[in-house]
Amino acid sequence: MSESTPVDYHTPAERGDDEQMRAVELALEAVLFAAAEPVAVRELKAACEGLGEIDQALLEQALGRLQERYQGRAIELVRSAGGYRFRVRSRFSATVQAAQPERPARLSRALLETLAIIAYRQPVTRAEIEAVRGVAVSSGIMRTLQEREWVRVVGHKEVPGRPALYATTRRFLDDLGLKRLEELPPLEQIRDLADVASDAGLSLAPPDTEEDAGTGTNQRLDFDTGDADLEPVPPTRSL
Amino acid sequence: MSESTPVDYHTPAERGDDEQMRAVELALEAVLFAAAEPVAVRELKAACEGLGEIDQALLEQALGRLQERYQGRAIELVRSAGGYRFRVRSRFSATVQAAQPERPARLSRALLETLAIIAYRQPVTRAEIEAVRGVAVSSGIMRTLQEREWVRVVGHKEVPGRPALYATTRRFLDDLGLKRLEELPPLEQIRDLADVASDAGLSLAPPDTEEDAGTGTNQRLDFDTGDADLEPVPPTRSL
Amino acid sequence: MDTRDELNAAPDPSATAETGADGEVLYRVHGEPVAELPADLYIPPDALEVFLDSFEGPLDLLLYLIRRQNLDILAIPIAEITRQYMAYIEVMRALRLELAGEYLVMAALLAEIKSRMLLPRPKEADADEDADPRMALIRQLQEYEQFKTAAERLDALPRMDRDVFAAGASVEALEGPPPPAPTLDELMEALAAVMHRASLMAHHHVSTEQLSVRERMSSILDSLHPERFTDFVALLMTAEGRQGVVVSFLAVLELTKAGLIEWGQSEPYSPIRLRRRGTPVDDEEGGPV
Repeated sequence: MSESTPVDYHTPAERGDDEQMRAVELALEAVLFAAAEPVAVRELKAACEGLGEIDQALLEQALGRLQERYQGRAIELVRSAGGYRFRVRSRFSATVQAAQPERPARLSRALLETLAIIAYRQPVTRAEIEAVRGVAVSSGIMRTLQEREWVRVVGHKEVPGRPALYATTRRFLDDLGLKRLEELPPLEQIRDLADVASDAGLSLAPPDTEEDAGTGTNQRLDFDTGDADLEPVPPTRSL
Repeated sequence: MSESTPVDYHTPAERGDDEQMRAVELALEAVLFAAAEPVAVRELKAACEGLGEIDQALLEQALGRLQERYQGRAIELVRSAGGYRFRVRSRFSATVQAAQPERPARLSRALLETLAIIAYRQPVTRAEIEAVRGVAVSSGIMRTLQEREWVRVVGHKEVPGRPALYATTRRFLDDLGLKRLEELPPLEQIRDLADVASDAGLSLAPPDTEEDAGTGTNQRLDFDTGDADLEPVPPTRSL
Repeated sequence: MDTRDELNAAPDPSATAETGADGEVLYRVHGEPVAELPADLYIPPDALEVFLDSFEGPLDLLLYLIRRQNLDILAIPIAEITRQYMAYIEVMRALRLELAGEYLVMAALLAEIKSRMLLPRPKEADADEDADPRMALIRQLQEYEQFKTAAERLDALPRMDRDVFAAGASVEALEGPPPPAPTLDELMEALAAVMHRASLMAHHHVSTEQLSVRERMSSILDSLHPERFTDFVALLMTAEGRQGVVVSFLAVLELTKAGLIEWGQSEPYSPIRLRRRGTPVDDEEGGPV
C-alpha cells in the first residue's frame, strides 16, 4: 500500500535539519518508550551521550519535535513532576479500558481522605491526620500509600516520640499528571466564623498550630517536593 | 502533498482513505502502547468495537499502516507468538541503557511481591494479584517479568474481558535454582516468617516433600473436590 | 464524664417515640443483613436511614446528620443533632455492631456541649469563643469537611492506570549484565510482606495449597488447546506415579472449578476429553447446539 511512501515522516521544516537533531529525537523516543514512567531531564540528557553537545535548548527543541510528531496520534508526550512520558491520549482511555477490563480497585474513602490531608498539609504526622479525620488511621492505609509510592516519610517531628512526618512523592504527582502540588485543586475555603460569631473578634486560629493563623484557607503547598531536578521549566511551548 | 500539512502525518496513500481506517489505526495504536504484553489479534479486534465492521483484511491493513508509520523511528511494531507489540529497536538498546545508569542492582519490592504471588497462586490474573497485594500492579512490572522470562501468559480467564492468566516459567525455576515449584517453602512457613517479621534466623529451606506420601490427599484446596464441581460437562459432541 | 452513663441516658424517649422495628424486617447494616432487632429497642425512624450509609467516623456521621437537614455547620442545633447521634449509637450498640471508640468519645463530647449550652453564660461573653461550647467542634467539622471534599476532588482527577495510561514499548537484549535474578530469600521476604499485609486486611485468605498442583494447573492449561480436545487420561502423567496422577487430577479439578477448561465426551462412557475454555470469537464458533 505504501507505494511511494517515503520511509521517513519528516515534515518540511525538518528537511534541512542536521543529523544531530534527528539522532537526539530518536534517542529520546527510545528512552521515553522504554521507561513508560516519567523520565527526568537529567536522564534524557544522559541518553544523548555520544550525540555531541546537548544543551538545554537543543533538548527542548528535540522534545518539541517529538511532541509534534505525535500530534493527531493516539498517544502524546506529556510532562509531569518526574519528567516526560508518553501516554495514551485521554480520548482513547475507553478503548484501552475495554481492552484491559481489569479495572483497578477503587480507593477507599479512608485512604483518599488520608491522602488528601497529607497532600495539603505536608509534612504531617499520623496524629495530625487523625486529629482532622476524628478517627484512627489504620496502619494498612499508611502502608498502602507508601507501597504505592504516593507517600513517604520525610523526617521526624521534634516532639516526644519523634513521630514520622509524611509527605507526598513525585510519583503521586506523576500518577495524577501534575507538575507540582500547586496544581492540585484548591481546598474549599472554610467559611469565616466571624460572619456568624462576628463582632466579638473570634480568633480563627486552628487549634494545633499557633503560628499560622488562618491555615484553614491557606494551603501550605510550598513544601519542597524535590522539584530540584525539574529546574528549567520550559515555558509552555506553543506547538 | 503532505508537505503542506504539518499537523497530520498522512502519507499520500492515505489521503483518500476513509475515516474508519484511521480510527482503527489509532485505536490499535492506543491499545498496543498501553498493553504490558503482546496483544492477540482477537483482542485487537475487540478494541475496535464500535468502529464498524472490522474484518481480518482491514485489521491487517491498519496494522500495516501502523508498522509503516514507525519506519525510521526508534520503535517498531513487531509480531510474536502472543500477538503484536511495540518494541524499542535493538540499535537503541544501548541508548536506553545509558539513560538509566543507576540501574537498580536489586529488583523492586513491588516486582518481587508480584512474582511471589504469581509463583504461589498461578495461574492468576492481574486483578487477583492486585487483590492479594492490596495495591495496583503496574504494566511496567508485568512487562519486566515477562521480558525476564520469569512469567508468561498461559491462558485467559473466561470472565468478561478474558484477562490473561500468568504463570511462572521454567526459567524462573532455573534462576532460583529449583527443580520444581513445590520446592518453594510452603505458605505456612512464610506466614510464620511474616509473623516474626524481622527474625532473620528463620530457615527458608524447602521442606521435605519427598516422604510426604500422603500429599495427594491432604491438599487443602479452597474448594470442594466433590463431584458437584464436575457436573456441568458440556455435551460438546462434534469437535 | 462517663461515656456509658451518657449513652444510657440517651436517647430521650420523649423526643420521637415511635418504634420502627417489628422484628420481621430485614435490615442491612454495613452490608450485613440483620434479621431481628431486639424487641425492646427504641429506634427513631430517621436513625434507620442513617444505617444505610457507612461513615468514616464520628465527624463524618455528624456532617451527614447536619447536611441531610440542610443545617448550617456554623449554627449547629446541638440538642437535636446530639439526639440523632445518640440514637444512631444506641442502635449500633443494640445490634452489637462494632463501634470505634471514637464514636463514644464524640458522644461524650456532644453530651458535654449540650449540658454546657444549658448553663447561663455571662452576658458580655455571649459571642466569645470560649463562651460558645460548640466552637471547637464546629471548627473540627469544617476542617473535616474541607478534606472530605478535597478527597473527592482528588479521586476525580484523572489517575494513571485508571483513567489514563502510560504508553510503553518493550526493550529486548539490553547489553551488559541484566539485574540479578531474585534469591529465594528475597522472594520469600516479599511474599511474607504481602501475607502480613493480607492478614491485616483480613478479607483475603491465602490457603495452604500445594504448589505442585498450582504448577500443574499452569502446565496443563498451557498444553490444552481451545480448539482441540485432549484426552483426560493423557494429562494424568502416570509416569510420575500415584502422586503425579493425584496432582494432575487435582489440577484439572481446580481448573474446572475456575472455569478455565471444559469437558467433553463424544458419547457416554467414551474417554473424557478436555480443552481450554474460550473459543476465539473470530476463529471458530465450534459448538453444536
